[in-house]
Amino acid sequence: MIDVRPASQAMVAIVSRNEEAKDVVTLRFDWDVPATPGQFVMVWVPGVDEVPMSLSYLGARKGITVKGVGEATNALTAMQAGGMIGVRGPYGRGYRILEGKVLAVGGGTGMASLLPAVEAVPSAEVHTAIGARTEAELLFEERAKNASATVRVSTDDGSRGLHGNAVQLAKAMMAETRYDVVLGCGPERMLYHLHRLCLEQGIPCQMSLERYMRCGAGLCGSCALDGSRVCREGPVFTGEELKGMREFGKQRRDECGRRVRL
Amino acid sequence: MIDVRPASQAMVAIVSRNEEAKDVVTLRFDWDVPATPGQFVMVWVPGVDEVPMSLSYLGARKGITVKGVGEATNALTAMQAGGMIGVRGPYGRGYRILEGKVLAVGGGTGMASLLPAVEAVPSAEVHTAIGARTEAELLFEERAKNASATVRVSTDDGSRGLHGNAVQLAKAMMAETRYDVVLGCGPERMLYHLHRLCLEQGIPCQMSLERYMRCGAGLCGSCALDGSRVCREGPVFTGEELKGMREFGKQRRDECGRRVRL
Amino acid sequence: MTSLKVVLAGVEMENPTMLASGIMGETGGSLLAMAKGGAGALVTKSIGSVPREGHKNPTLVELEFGYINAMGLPNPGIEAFRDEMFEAGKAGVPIVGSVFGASAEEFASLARRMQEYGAEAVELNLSCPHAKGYGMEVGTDPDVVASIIREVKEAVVVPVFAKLTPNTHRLIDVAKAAEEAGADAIVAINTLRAMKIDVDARRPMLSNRYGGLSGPAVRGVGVRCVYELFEALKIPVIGVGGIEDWRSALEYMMAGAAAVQIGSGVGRMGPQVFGDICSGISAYMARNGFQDISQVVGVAHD
Amino acid sequence: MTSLKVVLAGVEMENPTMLASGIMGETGGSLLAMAKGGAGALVTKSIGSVPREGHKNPTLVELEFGYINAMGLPNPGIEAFRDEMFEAGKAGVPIVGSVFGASAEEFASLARRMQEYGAEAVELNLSCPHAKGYGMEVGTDPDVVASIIREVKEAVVVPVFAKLTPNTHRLIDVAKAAEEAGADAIVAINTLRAMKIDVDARRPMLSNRYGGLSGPAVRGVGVRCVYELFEALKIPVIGVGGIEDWRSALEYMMAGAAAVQIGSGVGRMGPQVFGDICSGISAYMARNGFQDISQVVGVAHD
Ligand SMILES: Cc1cc2nc3c(=O)[nH]c(=O)nc-3n(C[C@H](O)[C@H](O)[C@H](O)COP(=O)(O)OP(=O)(O)OC[C@H]3O[C@@H](n4cnc5c(N)ncnc54)[C@H](O)[C@@H]3O)c2cc1C
Ligand SMILES: Cc1cc2nc3c(=O)[nH]c(=O)nc-3n(C[C@H](O)[C@H](O)[C@H](O)COP(=O)(O)OP(=O)(O)OC[C@H]3O[C@@H](n4cnc5c(N)ncnc54)[C@H](O)[C@@H]3O)c2cc1C
Ligand SMILES: Cc1cc2nc3c(=O)[nH]c(=O)nc-3n(C[C@H](O)[C@H](O)[C@H](O)COP(=O)(O)O)c2cc1C
Ligand SMILES: Cc1cc2nc3c(=O)[nH]c(=O)nc-3n(C[C@H](O)[C@H](O)[C@H](O)COP(=O)(O)O)c2cc1C
Ligand code: FES
Ligand code: FES
Repeated sequence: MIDVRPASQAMVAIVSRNEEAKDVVTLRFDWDVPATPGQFVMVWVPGVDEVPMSLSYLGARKGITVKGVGEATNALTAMQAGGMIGVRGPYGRGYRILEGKVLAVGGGTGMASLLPAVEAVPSAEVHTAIGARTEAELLFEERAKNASATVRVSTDDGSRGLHGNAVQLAKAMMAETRYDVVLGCGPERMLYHLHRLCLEQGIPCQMSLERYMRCGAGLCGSCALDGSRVCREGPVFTGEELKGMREFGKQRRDECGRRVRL
Repeated sequence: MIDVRPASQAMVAIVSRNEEAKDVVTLRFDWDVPATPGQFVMVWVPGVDEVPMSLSYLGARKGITVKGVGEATNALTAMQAGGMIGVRGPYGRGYRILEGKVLAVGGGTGMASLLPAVEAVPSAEVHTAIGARTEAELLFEERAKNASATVRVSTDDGSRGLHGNAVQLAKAMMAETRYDVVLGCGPERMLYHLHRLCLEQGIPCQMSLERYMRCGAGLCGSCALDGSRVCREGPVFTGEELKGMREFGKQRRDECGRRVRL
Repeated sequence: MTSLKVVLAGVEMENPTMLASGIMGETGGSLLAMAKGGAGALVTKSIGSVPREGHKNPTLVELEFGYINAMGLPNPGIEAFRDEMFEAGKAGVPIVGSVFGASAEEFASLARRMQEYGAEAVELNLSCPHAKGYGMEVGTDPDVVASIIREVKEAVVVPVFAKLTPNTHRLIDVAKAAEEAGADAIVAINTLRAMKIDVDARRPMLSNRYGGLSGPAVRGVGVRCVYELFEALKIPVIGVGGIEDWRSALEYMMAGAAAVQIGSGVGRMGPQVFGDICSGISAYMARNGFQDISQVVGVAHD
Repeated sequence: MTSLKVVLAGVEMENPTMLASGIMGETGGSLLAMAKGGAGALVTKSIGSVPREGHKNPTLVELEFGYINAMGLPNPGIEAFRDEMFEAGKAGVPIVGSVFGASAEEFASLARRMQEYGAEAVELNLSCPHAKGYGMEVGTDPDVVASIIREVKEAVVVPVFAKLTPNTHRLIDVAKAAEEAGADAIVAINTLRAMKIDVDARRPMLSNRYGGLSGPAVRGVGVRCVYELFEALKIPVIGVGGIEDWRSALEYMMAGAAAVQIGSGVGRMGPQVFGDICSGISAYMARNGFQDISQVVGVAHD
């Protein structure tokens, strides 16, 4: 039996472009293939590069939410409606089935991966914590409010909400409510601390990670995290899985496969 | 859209062997792929040859009924339970959906292809005419009786039933009963005359034909009958289709593709 | 309105889809049926000097993504083929006579007969991977190929297409030699040499053991060959290998194919595959503002 | 009881399934994971003298029946690879160090390092179809291949495997030259040179344009190569190309492969593909009265 069905691949036209925050743009496109919260696609900008992007919208009209940080992402954020991109996927294992009270913790564009999961849970059951550097960089606050019982915010500079980071915010919320599961997506240092917090408090968690991806399809090994393929066994890992990983929070690989400290 | 799904291919073990008549043997084997009455398979005797054979039994335990006439068919009729053969298919277009009163006319091993069609029709609705050279060569009389309201027999030498051929028998039966459709399988000269009889009487008919087959899969063209592939558009053709064919009843092709008079 | 008309080395075709050699090309009747399916031109089965039975069955293995065949070039011989050509001629679409031989002289005399029979072009099968002494051994040597082409060019006035094998690292050398010797177009690719073993029978399934892989499995190899040939040659390239829908046809044309041939696709999709491809291409052209099919040829090169 | 144990040119393996080079073979952790999946031996990613980023993305096209890739031999370089080998060594299964180079000397010095790192054999990648200056150009010339093998054989005591390209009609000549030069086994096949064009983007999808076709699409070609090699050589042949279940593994072994490698199958079926293949082979052997896996090697030859 084939493990996963071969991915779909298509050129799609951007049907809408929305500026979510400074340098962050959501692009929507019609691509009717099944996908689950937490899965990602490889996005091809012909002539430029192909990069992994979480799906920030599922359903027939899908979406990605891109932060411009380099050549490919800047090309994407500059894209207008009518422009064409290539997508292949969806790839990876997303968030596992969720039951009970959920705390979703997102930092930066990590919110892109997290929101479809938040929206898949009855809103009365989910609380959302959004971290950003400043108020101007806050992502998807409105969308989170529509899908969660509570949304709280932290900023590094204190310009909105809690003055601090998303893990401190999560800790505060966990002191008030007993959650059955914590979901996290954002910078790996944040996830590393969030993971430790959850272990300490004995709360199951799931974290979505990033590694350098070439094939996206579980073949090349460039996304290796210990013995796992982030593109296939991940990008979402459970707290249990992460417990055994020596590289988590500490080390990634560069394009040549060399170890790089995080 | 792919026109037909790729055929199945397997080595299967003979689970039973039954001598039906002189030099005619039915081999059964378990091969659970869908097939319709009138379809055929390519049967491989490793080291010997691969030849087309109608399916004489459908369902999960399929069967072929082989008359030994040469190297491959003699190897098949000599085969015992436990022996292995290769099968690929099923191929071709079988009998079209049948409604109303049916007359099934079989000559020789033509009965092999015909019986699954007879069995697919309510027995009250179907009459069967079986032609053979002599009584000893009569095929499937019992099985036909179980599935038809009436079974009648002709032999060339008069040793059983009508003294004459299957077409004469069919003509006699058509004089007694008004049929909605006539099915035929057997030597092409017989089918040619049966076809003419049906045209004269204005009764729709369907005939199963044979041509030299290599690929069986609609590719090579060795089974060409006018512009049709007997292995794909046939082996069962409607009377209407046959009306336009100049080669029907007159000419076939040899292994080199040369025209040969029938 | 979009136009699918193609003039291929002087041969005028209503559309760029051609029947590939060896598929439904042995009889006049079957060639007519392919014309009815919408083919813009028809290549005959490869014909030799004398009748030939080909290999014993099994001659075909079906895969989910293609076929492996070892027909062994069965054909009625050039003499008997006259009648088939006569009948096929009624289709009103150009017929390309495919021939195979063991020497330059044999190729030339067969080509001359095909021209007599009304072929609007001849295709030289320099590439069959499973008939001993014919084909691949020939098709990997640039000098041998050049001498065959020269001999054929002297024998006929109709355009000469050279059909090459992909089973070599010297494809470009061979194609260039063919071009220099006067070939009017290159046809690529023939099948890839392959084998299928049945693990229950514990032996190769084809009676000839070796066969040729065709269908979607080889598409990537064919597109690559056409792309390379387009960059290396001035004469037109005809693409073949795994084409079965408008997308795969356009893939070849964008790689540089001036026309495409369809073989396995006839088995997998049926004879209407030609017409279906043409409607798909027309729709694509209309959507994307192309007026003439020649505009798409080679656009994947920068 | 059936035994799957294999001694391959002196390398002792618990079973005949090996991880193919370039798949999950760049880090110690991923090599360990493949051992956990049941592989009898592990071939590393092909490693060069210096760190290399490989080609820019896109580097992979997924097809229904395989992949076309142009990774461009990304690797951390032989120096940094020491740590990965050290970690992979904990698996307790033999590690085969794959290397690529631009000269016989480079191959030899890389092989020596791999031996130092504990590789139980080295595999020379003489066949990558999409990295300029490395691989295929080399792998089609018997003399060049022979000189590389000789140089490497002088540098190391562990067995030397030569991995060859199928993109040539000279495979057998090249393999014989390798055998004569002292190669201990031949690995066949590497990928087939191929291309995928996206008709909407109107350009090749891979950044390198050309790539290598792998997976079920190439199985028939690989089986054919192994079958031919088995007849031509005395040294063992290792089969690779489109293996992803016990049937396809046995197909290669019956064609003559003493062991098999699995690449694309890891992507399509997951890392447990090795164990699954082994259970399937054991069951087949039990059903068919084979005691020892060596009994099936080459049985498809008569
Ligand atoms: C599973 C996954 C989901 C992601 N989801 C999102 C998302 O929803 N929104 C978003 O804005 N970003 C997301 N990213 C990150 C995004 O892929 C990188 O920002 C992007 O690749 C940068 O490319 P660039 O050419 O713009 O920048 P570059 O200048 O090329 O690179 C900047 C940095 O991005 C990373 N990067 C570059 N190429 C890759 C690659 N092929 N794979 C992984 N990382 C790479 C490297 O750390 C690099 O240092 C995700 C990454 C992964 C692995
Ligand atoms: C669609 C179809 C269904 C058939 N069903 C049956 C059946 O149910 N029972 C049965 O006994 N026979 C059936 N036949 C006929 C059977 O295929 C031939 O009798 C058999 O191929 C003879 O092979 P041989 O090696 O025994 O004889 P040979 O000595 O090789 O040939 C004897 C004659 O059989 C015919 N023949 C040989 N090879 C082929 C071939 N590949 N394709 C078609 N005809 C061939 C030729 O006319 C030849 O002259 C069917 C044929 C077709 C086309
Ligand atoms: C059954 C079969 C018979 C073939 N016979 C011939 C032939 O006689 N001459 C020839 O040049 N090519 C022959 N070919 C090769 C095809 O013309 C074509 O080059 C190849 O199959 C790849 O195209 P496809 O994938 O569309 O089939 C044959 C192919 C098949 C499948
Ligand atoms: C993503 C990928 C990367 C590869 N990298 C290498 C490599 O570095 N060295 C090598 O010798 N072969 C490499 N190969 C070729 C494989 O080892 C193997 O020969 C080929 O893919 C056929 O086997 P498969 O069908 O099992 O994948 C690579 C193949 C793929 C798909
Ligand atoms: S990117 Fe994950 S294995 Fe290639
Ligand atoms: S037998 Fe080949 S087309 Fe019918």
